[in-house]
This record gives sequence, structure tokens and C-alpha cells, in this order.
Amino acid sequence: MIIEHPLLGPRDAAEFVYLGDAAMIDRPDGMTVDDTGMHDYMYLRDNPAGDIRELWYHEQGDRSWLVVTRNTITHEITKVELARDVARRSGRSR
Amino acid sequence: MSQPNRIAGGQIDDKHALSFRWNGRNLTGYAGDTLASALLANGIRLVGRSFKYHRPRGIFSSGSEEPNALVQLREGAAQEPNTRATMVELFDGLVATSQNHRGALEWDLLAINDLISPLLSAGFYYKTFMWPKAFWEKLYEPVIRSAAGLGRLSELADPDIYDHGFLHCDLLVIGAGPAGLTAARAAARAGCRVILADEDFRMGGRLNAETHAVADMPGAEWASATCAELASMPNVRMMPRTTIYGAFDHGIYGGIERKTDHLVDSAGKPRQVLWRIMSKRALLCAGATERSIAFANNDRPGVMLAGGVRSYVNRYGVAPGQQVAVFTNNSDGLRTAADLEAKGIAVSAVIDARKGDAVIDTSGRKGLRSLRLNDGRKISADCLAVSGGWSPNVNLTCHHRGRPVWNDGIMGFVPAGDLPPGLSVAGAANGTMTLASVIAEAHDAAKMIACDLGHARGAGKAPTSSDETYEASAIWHVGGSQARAWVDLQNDVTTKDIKQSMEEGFQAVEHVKRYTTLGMATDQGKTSNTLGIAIMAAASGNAIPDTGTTVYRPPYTPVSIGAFAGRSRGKDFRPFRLTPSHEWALANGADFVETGMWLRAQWFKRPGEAGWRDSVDREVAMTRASVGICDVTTLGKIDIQGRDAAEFLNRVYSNPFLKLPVGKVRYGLMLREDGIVYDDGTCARLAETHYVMTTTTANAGTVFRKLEFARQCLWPDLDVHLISTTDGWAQFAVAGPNSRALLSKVVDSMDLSNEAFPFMACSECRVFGGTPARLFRISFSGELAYEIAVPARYGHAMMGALMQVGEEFNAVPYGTEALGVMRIEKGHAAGNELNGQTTAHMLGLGGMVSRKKDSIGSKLSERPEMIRDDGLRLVGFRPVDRTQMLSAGAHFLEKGAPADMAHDQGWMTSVAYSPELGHSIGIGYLKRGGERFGETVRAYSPVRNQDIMVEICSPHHIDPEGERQRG
Amino acid sequence: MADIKLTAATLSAVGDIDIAGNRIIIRDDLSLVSVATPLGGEDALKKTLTAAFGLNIPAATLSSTAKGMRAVSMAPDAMLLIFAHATPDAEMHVRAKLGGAGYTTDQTDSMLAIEVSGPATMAAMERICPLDLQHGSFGKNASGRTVMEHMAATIIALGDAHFLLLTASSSAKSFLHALEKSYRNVIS
Amino acid sequence: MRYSAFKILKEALTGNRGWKPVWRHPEPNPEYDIIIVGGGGHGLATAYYLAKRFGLTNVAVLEKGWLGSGNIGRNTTIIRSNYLLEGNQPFYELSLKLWEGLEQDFNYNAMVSQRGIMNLIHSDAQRDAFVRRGNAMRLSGADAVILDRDGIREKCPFLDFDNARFPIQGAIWQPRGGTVRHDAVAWGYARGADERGVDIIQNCEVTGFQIENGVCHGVETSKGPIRAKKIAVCVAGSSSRVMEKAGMRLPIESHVLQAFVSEGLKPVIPGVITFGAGHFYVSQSNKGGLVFGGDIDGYNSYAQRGNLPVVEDVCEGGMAIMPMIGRARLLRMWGGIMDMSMDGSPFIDKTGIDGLYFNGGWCYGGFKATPASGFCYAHLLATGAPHPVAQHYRLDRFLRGAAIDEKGSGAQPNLH
Repeated sequence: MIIEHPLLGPRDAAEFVYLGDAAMIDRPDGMTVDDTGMHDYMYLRDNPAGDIRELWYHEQGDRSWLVVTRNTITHEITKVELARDVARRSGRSR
Repeated sequence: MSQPNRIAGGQIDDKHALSFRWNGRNLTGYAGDTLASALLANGIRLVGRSFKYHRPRGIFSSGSEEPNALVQLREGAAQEPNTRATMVELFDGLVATSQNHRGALEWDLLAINDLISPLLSAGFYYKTFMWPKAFWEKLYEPVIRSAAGLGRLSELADPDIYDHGFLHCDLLVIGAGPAGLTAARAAARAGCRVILADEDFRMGGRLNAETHAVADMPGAEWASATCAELASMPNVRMMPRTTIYGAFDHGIYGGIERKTDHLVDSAGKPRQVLWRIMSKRALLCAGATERSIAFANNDRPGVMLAGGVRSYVNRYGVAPGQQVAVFTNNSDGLRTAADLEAKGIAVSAVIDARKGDAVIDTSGRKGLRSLRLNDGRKISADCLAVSGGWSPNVNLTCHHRGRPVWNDGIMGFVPAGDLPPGLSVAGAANGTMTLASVIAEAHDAAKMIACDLGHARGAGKAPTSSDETYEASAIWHVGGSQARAWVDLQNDVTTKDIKQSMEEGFQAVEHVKRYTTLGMATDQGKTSNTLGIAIMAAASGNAIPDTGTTVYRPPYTPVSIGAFAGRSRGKDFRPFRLTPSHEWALANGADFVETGMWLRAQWFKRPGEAGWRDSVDREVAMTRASVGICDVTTLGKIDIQGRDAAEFLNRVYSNPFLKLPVGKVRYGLMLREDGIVYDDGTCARLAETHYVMTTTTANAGTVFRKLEFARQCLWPDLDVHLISTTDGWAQFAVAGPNSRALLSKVVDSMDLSNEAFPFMACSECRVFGGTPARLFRISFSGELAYEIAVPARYGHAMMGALMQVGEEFNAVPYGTEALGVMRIEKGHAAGNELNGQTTAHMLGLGGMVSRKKDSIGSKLSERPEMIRDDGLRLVGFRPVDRTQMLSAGAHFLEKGAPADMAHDQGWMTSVAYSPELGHSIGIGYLKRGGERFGETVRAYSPVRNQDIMVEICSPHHIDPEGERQRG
Repeated sequence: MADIKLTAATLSAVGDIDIAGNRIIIRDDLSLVSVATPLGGEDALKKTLTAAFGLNIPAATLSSTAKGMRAVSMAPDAMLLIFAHATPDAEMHVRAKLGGAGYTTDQTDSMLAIEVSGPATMAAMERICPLDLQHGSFGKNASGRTVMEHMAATIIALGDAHFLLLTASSSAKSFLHALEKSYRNVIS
Repeated sequence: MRYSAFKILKEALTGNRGWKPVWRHPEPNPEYDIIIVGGGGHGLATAYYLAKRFGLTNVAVLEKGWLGSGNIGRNTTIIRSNYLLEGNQPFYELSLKLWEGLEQDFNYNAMVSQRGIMNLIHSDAQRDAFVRRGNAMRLSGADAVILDRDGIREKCPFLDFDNARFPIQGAIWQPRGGTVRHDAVAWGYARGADERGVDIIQNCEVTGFQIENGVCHGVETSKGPIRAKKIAVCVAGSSSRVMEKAGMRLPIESHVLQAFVSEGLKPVIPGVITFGAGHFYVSQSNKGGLVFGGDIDGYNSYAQRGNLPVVEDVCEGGMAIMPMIGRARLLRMWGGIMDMSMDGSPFIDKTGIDGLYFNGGWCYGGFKATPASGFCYAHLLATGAPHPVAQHYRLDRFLRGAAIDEKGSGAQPNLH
């Protein structure tokens, strides 16, 4: 696979390490979440057959975490963003 | 030496004779020959035996689709089984033998299988060999296994080397026949970066095998002129002998280039290079493959594909027979007769199925002698050129699970719309079957691609060419005989097998394929799949499009496993990471151990020491008695800086970190988000905004990754920055009661007294008159100990210098084994204990998980099953009989309890011999372990034949109060 | 022990390698200092960097150079300064000049710099480097981090068929072996 | 029709014209006692054991494609019970015992071949872990032997003992491990279930569940609605997609696992060999192909195909331990969709919806589990209680903190 890195251009996916669903960004606050909330965050997945937003880490590259929108049936990638930007947009500052 | 079937002409160099050996016979061919053409030139027809019935088989085709002529190439360790003679470029000194026969090829003992073939019908093995039960592994299966298989591995290490490589292009053109050459030229002229790859050693495809004209010259000449033009262009890479074997995601194609397979010796260079080709676009110009017709005994040596016959006659200057008959169901077959006659070869009959004529049986035990026709005629022939029509080579278009669609016009499957993105198809692979239209289509396709990619230079005009008509008919199977008619030559699948399969309920294409093994041989059914589906359709009464297709998977043709591995074998399987003191250790008797990629000194053997235990016991004893030095560079080191570094650490460690003062080190416990202990280490605060974290050797990379995740994804607006400095600092543990005395002679002007530099202190400093260093007062051994770090370039010198200074204290270097012994003596958890299944509670560190803050893993670490009071706890063990040695991996059982899983109480994680205590010690996890000090339990290790009683004790076998390290 | 002085040991002891006119040179004369950009401090660092070294912040795929110093982007908020510096205090030197505008870490000992050039260089790199190094795609001063033969590597174009490679120092021997092998595999 | 050597001989003499269909091709009834969704190995085994052990035959198996078209038809055919944890080991040992009597039980030769499985050891820590595992196996009645280098050399002289980057130090060997002809398992179970009256309905896709007030009464299918008292989902690879129709999110991700087969070769590999320091395992089929594989590709996928990095990684592992295979050729590569669960272990459980049952999360270990999975699922469906060896495979185990994590990789499916 080729991931179109937003800063570096096309890169072989072999340079990256995969984590999984980008919902992992939305970590609940451990002091306020209930047991089920943290369980659901950690363990339950939409696992779509179609577009998924997912986290890839450019380990053999610039160490960016990326949010890649990819189709799990065709593997087509339609969007790649810096995860840090996504996290900020979803209100994770501080 | 005479080559009885050699005729004039073709693209071979008859000035350049090559000698080779076939089954022990010395033969001669010419440069430009394949092994197959040279064998045919020498009149050799029988070249192998079939898979199941051990039927005599001859050369069937002239290309990579060859199902029959599989040979063992070369000898000794270089022996290469299952090699298609049709793809082997002849070289001087070539040695090949036939395969899959017991006894001589001509007198194969297993030909008995052919006589009992009714017993071996489709799926016979599923229905028997079940009684008596024990006979399967002992008798039936070994017999089946030894009869199955084709060629033989040498069982010696492959003597050749392989390489990988990466290529980038605008357009990859796959196949260099008329379509590929035309397309490559047009795209290259337009300015694209083009790669043109073809599996053949001579580009030109069918132009080399036919008598067509292009641009008013013979096709083969045009091909070679076009190749010359392309080779002269800087934006074109010509890759003959290169098979594009797979289409992967996002325009990546796999290519295998055979670099030295056409040479007698690879001379130390890679035999093959596996290319990963990143293309913006690709154009498949892979042509088509001819197929046979199913009629009785259609598998005899001498029965060949008509296109192959033309290749041998036109390209190789070989007559495949003296008396050739032609059997065709389409217009293409007739050209064979014309080409043969043009070369003066006798054509004994042209049997055109479209006129109702058909071959219904053949005879000739080890080679074709005659044919029987449906009108009763018997015709003499030693070669039958069969054409059952052409199947477009759509394989690569299906590698993303696309399904081709049926085209009645050409009686074949053609690519559908669901191609891999970026791939287009032109020429015969696309179902375009005549030369002029092939060239026009390829030219237009290339022009359009160039234009899409923004290359607007003139692509030029497509060359003119001769053209012909192509008419195919739906004649697949000739009845009229009870004898078997082969569909899949290599796997010995006949029309009867397919029919029986369907009668037994195996009707889906995949069921038929799996039940009969149709299309599953080394040719992936290139000549048989379409025919098989047509026979299925006829048997079920369905139309071919409703019957379905099978899925083509990579590779297009088989690729050596060695090529996929590239250089990564032997010692080069993975890189070595070496510690800064590696050379020193090498010179001082070290044995090394692989820990991940690292090589670490395991112990340092001294003269007179009989075994490793002697060395390790000495290293431990001397360290505890005086001072020892160990290279601990491999521990991960992460430089952490930023205004919010403290806050960040407080969120990633489960214990508090906000209040760590500058100049202090703290032990840190790191959990996974699921609450399991992930890693532990120390973290030193060097300055207000500057920390150095250490991790275990094994987790250095993954901890860094997780920290980056936390930094970028969870808390993107903390000002914190991470960089690995693992390789940058050579770090040495200096441990033992004399460590302070030793180091005070090393460190420049610094007060190392317990008051000035207490346990868990850290500082930047200088050593040996000015070399920058870092000093940490931390202890893994439990002794008074330090770790001192210098820039890695000084690591080698530092080790020597520490030893030199330490001479007066009898300092010893110690390795990972002694390190392990001392940490077990101290009850410190390491890899065996932190195996990803461990909770903080199990380690007795439940209290370290702060509940006053949110940190990674803290929430989920509190789930009920993870904090059970009756759960496992890390405790120590010693043998009741102190002379006995403990064994790691032993499970604990209560005295008298049955040895079964229900009574399993835990297991021993690590054991060591403690020189200080004089007996074996261990640590491990035991249910309710913390409450059971003094009890005895069984340590049961049946795989070690060990069953001993052990006493439960504190995991801190030595200095449980920790006085030494604080002293 | 005033008589002991620590001396640096590096792979340059192996010596430069010449393979049929292609050169592999160990550049242990170069110091490497990483500079991370404080959150919100991008402008300040930019100004300070220019004032201190005349350097621009490098683009993600293009290194910047000035007065014998090269800045290479290593991460969205981190760069590596490469310059000749004889003593083991390169980081202090940079830190002093930047005066807190960036977080500095000495990487001189973490990585080894290797320079390669010669007629077979493009063919040799093709065997180990997944990046497209053709001139049009990777011109002078272009830079990238990638993986070669299982080892992380940074590659910088110094000119036509002329590259500077940075690789982890602990595995540098294996990396050199891989480089040498690449050349040997492609020369005839 | 009973299969025997005599039957084959009789057919051979009469032109092989008397073979009967192995299963019927029925249309669905409007209602069944139990519907099994998924006609793969596990679904067919469940139907077989429901019929044979519990006498429940008013059962339908609904298969979207052709029976056996899921992972039962695309795996590397290995059977073993070399598991470590209490939650797993007895289950896989039951499975191995069922394999051992399977062919006589269902009168079909699935070529259960116990030529042994060997996991190579390359470090002291690995040895300690394998000793622990071997002892756990012995505690639950399985077989396990620790081999030293000489013991390995005797069985596999072709391994690289002298020049390996990660030298072989030993192995754990399970003599009863081995391989089975995978397709034949589906066919044998299907034939056995069909014979006893189970309707196996191919080309019948489940498109929805009939759920009212928290009770599931049936399914919607491409062949119309079908009602049942119990609906048992068994669609590993598609679990999330199917259970989503019942409104459930699962602790499962779908990943692609590639597998490879070489051209046919004369016998050279004795049993199954697993390379502990690389990612490679291999066996040799009765047709002579080397069947091998390694890690999953690592990204979520429903594509049934993988990419090159893993192909290379696997072959590197192969060449590292057995450099004789360099000149053998890789003939075919394919991918299967794995239900990768959050702890690497499966689920056989009731759901929060009455009447709806779930079996899935088999990761890449589903093939060897086929008999026990069917057996325990049938037990749960027939008795309402989990079979003792499958009692830990509950959907709520993560909420309780009772993960069954053999590898210790945590809640990241692509690491299991």
C-alpha cells in the first residue's frame, strides 16, 4: 500500500505501524468515565466493511501519527490527515 | 552433433552452439534456444510424467503456461525442481533431468497408477483409507505422500543470493508483445517514465513466433528495432526476463527479474531480483494463452498447442514433428498448417472442428503415432497441433478479486470493469485478437494515459501492420470414446472427473476445483481453466457466464521463495545492534546472546572456568563482594523535554511524577490502557524541562511509539518533545560495595558521598578530565550501584578505563546472566514476569497505581478480576532440599492435589543459582502468594521430568530491606 | 586517574570503502544536534535560527543549508542540524546560540553519517531505498527518512548520485554491510 | 451412502456411475428449531453435533455463498492444542481429541495427519515460556515434549543450525499436532449433517434479524424470512457485519491473514514447524506443496488479499530457518478475513438478545478449533449452558477484566 503523507507525499505503508480505529483518539477522562465507557472505548469496534478512519504511525519516517480514511473492502485511501490536527479539532487540547 | 529436428531460420544463432545434458545424455542446441526448443530439436519428445497417473508427457507449449515439461534444472545444492523447460534459456553447460518417476523416465514404475485409474477417480481418497485408524499415518499417507509432489529439493541451503529493489515510474507496461511495445513507445515518446517488463528473454511476444508484418517489416524485426529505440531513451527502463507476478494495492506491482538464470554460474551476483514497482499507472499487455480441446488421450507427447508449434517452427527453427496434424476450433489454427508447409514440414491433416471434423482418440504409448477421427479415418502423425481458442491473460486484472466476464465473440473471459485502480488493459489480454486492432488499441491507451499524467509531447503514430480475422467456436469436448480426455494436464483432471464431481453435488466452480484439483497445479490452470468451466457448463446445462470463474491469485507464475526473502537470510536475516563495548567484550572472553536485535555479553569467561556457571557465579560473587561493571546501553533511553514534560509523565506513568525534583530519579510503572503492566524503568529529571526516561531493552521502540501516540493524539497541546537517545549514550552499571570508591576516581570533581549524592540521585558530570557524562545512582542488583553514561563514541574507551581504574578493587565485567541472577536475588521483575499478562497487583505494586489522577491504564486496572484478593502474587521460592535446582516454567500444585489444570496454582517465572545463598532460588506467580510465606508447594515440571517441593518466601532473597543500595 | 583520557572510537577505523570507483565515506567529522520546536514557539525559533546560523527552518522534504550547516526535517516539530564540530559539545554550542528558542538534544553519537557517491550509486540505492531518488523527484538537498534493509535511515541528496545517509549507530556496521553489498550486487 | 474401499472398487468396475450427491440442495422451510447462520466449518460442525449428539435435526444452516467458502477453505490446515491458559487449553485439547476420531465418526477421510508440530526456541526467555506452556498442556492431558538441538536435528536436519541470526536452541514439540485436509472437513460435516436431516441452504444470505422486545424470532434472508426458536450466528470473518444487523458492536476487528503454497515437491518437511524468532510456519501437504504463513498484514481489511511486506517477511523467516527452500517456488498466495478479537481468544456465548447466539472471534486459530467449536456451540444451543471447556469464552469478559490473552499483547487485535 501507499499512504499519501500530508507532509511527505507518497510513502510505502511498510514504513508505518498500524494501530486501528481513529476512535482511539477519543480517550475518555479516566477520572470521570464510568466502567462501561472506558470498556467500550478500549474494546468495542465499529469494524466497518467500507470506509474506516484509522491510525497509522510513521515509525520509519517522521514519527507522525496519521489518520487515514481507507476503504476496508477495496483498500482505497481517500484522505490522510495529521492525527494531531484531528485530535485538536475534536477538542483534545490540554 | 546433429539436431535431427533442426530446420532453417528463426531467431537462434546457429553459429553459437551450446552443449547441455539431459537425463545424462550430452546434447547440443543454439544460443536463442530454450531448453524445450533444444530438446525438440534433438528429437526428444518424452520429457516427464504426470502428477497422478504418471502418464508419459511431452512439451505442450512454448511459454510460461507449460503444464507438462517440468524438469529439475542444475545439480547439487543448485538443483531447481519444477522448472518449465519452455522458460529456460539454454546455456552452455546446462544440466537438467526429468522428474516425478520411479526408475527411468521411460519405464516409470508408478505408471501402474494409470492402469488402476478407475480406482483413483475424483475424490477417491476422501472415501477410503480410514480403516484401521492407525494405518493412515503409518501406511496410507506415507505412500500417498511419496507418490505425490513433483520435483525434489536438494535439502541443501540454496547457494545463490537474491536481492530486492524499488522502482518508480509513471507507466508500467506489462508484456512486450505488439501491444506492449507499441504502448511503451507511445508513452515514452510523450515523456512518461516508462518501465517495460516481459517474462521472455527476447521481447516481441507473438511477433517473434508468427509471420506477421509490422510497419512493412517482419514482426520480429520491428520488435527488435522498437526495443532498440526504447532502450536508447533515458526515460525508459527495459526489463526482459522480468515477470510482473502480482498487482498489489495503490499501483504497486511485484516484479521478478531473472538476472543469472541464463548463465551457468551466477558469479556471486544475485540470481534474481524481486522488484517492488511503484507505478502511477499500469497497462497490461500480457497477450493470451492458447488452450486445448478435450478429446480422448489428448495428453500424449506430441500433442501440442498450435501456437507453440508455430513458435518452434518460426522462432526457434525446430520442427516439432516430421508429420504434423492440425486440430482446430478457430481460424488461428489454420495458420499453423501454412507456417509448417512454408518450412517444408509435412502436414498430414488439418482437422477443423467448425466443419464437424474432430479427433476422437490418439495412440502411441510414449509419443503420438496416430489419430482416430470421428469419420473413422486413422491418420499418422507424430505431432498434433491443437488450438481450442485463446484465453486472454487476465490474471493480473483479478488480483484485487475482480472477476472477468465472458465474451462470446472470442469465446473467452475478458477483463471486466473492476480492475485494480490505475490498471488498464490492451491487446489480446483485453480480448482484442487481431494484430492491427491490438496495435491501435495499445497506442491509444498509452496516449490517453500519458495525457492523463500530464505528458503532452507527441506520442507519434501507431505503426501499420498486417491484420487477420479471428473466429472462435464453442467446441470444447469431443465425445465418442470411453477413454479419458484431459482438461488439466498437470493435475491429471479429466472430463470424467469434472462430471463425477458435479454428480456428487460439488457443483460450484470452487467446489469442482477443490474436489478435482482442477487448475490448482503449478500452472494455476492457465491452459485448463476456461476449458474446465466450459465442461462444467455443458454438464450442468448452464451457460458459461452463469457457471462462473475461479479467482486468479498472485503470483502470475511461481516465484522462488529465495527471491521473496532477498538478502534477509543467515546472519543477514536481521541487522545486529552492537553495544559500545562490544569490541572490548569480544576481546575479553565474552559469550554473546541475542536480545532482540542486540548482541549482549552474556558472561566473560576466564581461563580455567569449565562452564558458564563458573563464570556467572564468579561475576555475581565478585560484584557483590567488591564491584562489577555491566554495559546496560541497550536499555531504551528517551530524552523528554518541554514545559509540560512533568504533566506528560504524570499521565503516562501510573505513579505520581509531578513532584520529582531536579537531580532525582524515580522508578516509573507504565501500564497499557487495558490496565496490564507494560513496562518499567527509571525517569531522571536533569533540568526543569528535561527528563531522561529509561525503558526495558525489549520495549524501547514500542514505548516510544506509545508516548508519541499520547503526545500527538491524546494530548496534542502539551509542550513535550521526545527523541530516542538509546544509541547516543554508552551506559554502564557500576555495582557493588566498591562502586563509589571506583567512580570517585572516574568522575571529575564531584562529591559522591551518600549525603551529597544519595540513592536515586542523578547529575550531569564529567569523567576522566573533561568527557561529558551522566551519573545516576540507581541499582538493579540491589547493591550500592550507579549507572554512568558517556557519549557512545567513548563507550569502548570507557569500558577499558573503568576496568583499569577498577583493577585495585578486583573489578569484574559482568554479563546479562549475572545481571539476571542478581535481579532474581533481589526479586526485581523483568521480561519473564512482565509478559503482558501481569497486573500491578500481581507484582505487589497495586499501591503504585495512583487513584488521585488519570493516567494511562489506571481506570481499567481496577476491573474486578484484576484486583482479586485470591489472585496471583509474585513471591520467592527455594527448594526444600537445598541441593535441588529449580526450573523456570514449573507449575505449582498443593501437596497431594491432582496434577491437572483445575488445581494449577501458578508458575515459576525465573530461577537462578544464588552464589551468596548457596542454593537455587526462584520467583514466580502463586495464587494468594503474599499470604503463604513459609508454606511448601510442589513445583511440577513434567516436560523437564521434575517434581520437587519448594518453600514459599519473599521474592527479595537478598537484602530484603534494601539497605545495601542506600548505603 | 588523570593519566586516562577517553578517546573516541568510530567506524571510520574501518576505513573508507572504494568499490569500482564508488565511494562509501564515514563522516564522523559531522556533529548532529536535534532541535525541537516548542509549542507556540515556531516564529521565535525561526528568527533565532536565522540570526544564529543563517538557516531557514527546513521544509519537510527539503533540507536548508547555510555556512557549513545543514538543517534536515526529522518530524513536523523537529529538525536535525548537521555540521562539522570537533569536540563532544555540539549540543551545548547550539543550545547557547538558540538561547531557549528550541529544545536541543545531541544526536552525534546516536547516528552515523555516511556519504556515498559514484557511478553505480543510483543502481545500488535502488536495491535498498524505497524512496524515488530520481533527480526529478529527489533533487539536490532533498531529504527523507525511511527504512533500508530493516534499518531506519535518513537520506539527503548532496548532488547527482551523491547522498548523505544517517543511520542508527548501534546497527551502523550492519548498515554499512548492506550498502557495500548493494554496490557489489550491481557492479559488473 | 457409506464410503469404503469396497464401494470404491465397485464403482471403479462400473464406470464410477453410482456416486450420489454428498448433500441435498433444499429450499428453506418457513420455520426451524434452530438456524445456524454461516455454512463454514464451525457452522457445519455445529449442525452435525446438534444432530448427532443432541438429536436436534429441525435445523437449517444458511450460507451466503457455497458451503465451505469461508476460512475453512482458506487456511493452513494446522491442528494443535499447544495453548497456555486455563481458558483455552482444555478447549483446544477437546478439539484435538475430536479430530482424532473424526473421520470414523463422520465416515469421510479428512486426512487428519498427526505428524507433530514443533515450535522452535531461540532464547532462554522463550524456553522458560515454552516450558511453562508445555507443563500447562501436560496438566490438561495434552502431550508436549521439550526438544534439544539434537532432538530437532534428528527430525529436521535441514534447519539452519550453524549460521542463523537467531540460533535454534530447542523446541517444544507436540507429537499429536498436525494437519487436516481443510475442505474435506466442511464436506464431511456437511454430509453428516445433511444425512441426519439438517437443511444446508447455499446462496442464502442473512440480511437481517427479526427482533421484537429483545427477543430474536428469526432472520430475513435473500430467500425470504425464516423463523426459528434459536438463531446461532457463526460467521467468523464477517461477525461485525452480521451482528451489526442485530445492533451489536463487538470486541472484534477484521484483519487479513495471508497464506502461501509452493509448487508440489517430494516429501521433505516432516510435520509442522514454527519459527519462534521470525514470523513463519510451514507444513507440507499430501500433494507436496509447502503450505506456509506468518503474521497478519496488520490493518483492518475485508479484502481477502494482502500486500507484499508480509509476503517478504514470511519468506525471510522461511529462508532464515530452512535455506533449502530458496529454490522452491511460491505458487499461490491468498488471504482470509480473520475475526481478530481483543485478546486473541474467541467467543461462544448467548447475546443480550434472547434467542440470538454468537460464535466468533477465532483470530487465525479457527480451523483447529472447528470440532470443539461446533461441539460446544451445539452444547450451548441444546442445553442452554456453556460447555465446561468453553465457559470462559464470554462476551462480557473484558468488562470483568478476565481477558484470555495468550500472547500478552493487550487490547490490540493486530498483535495477537
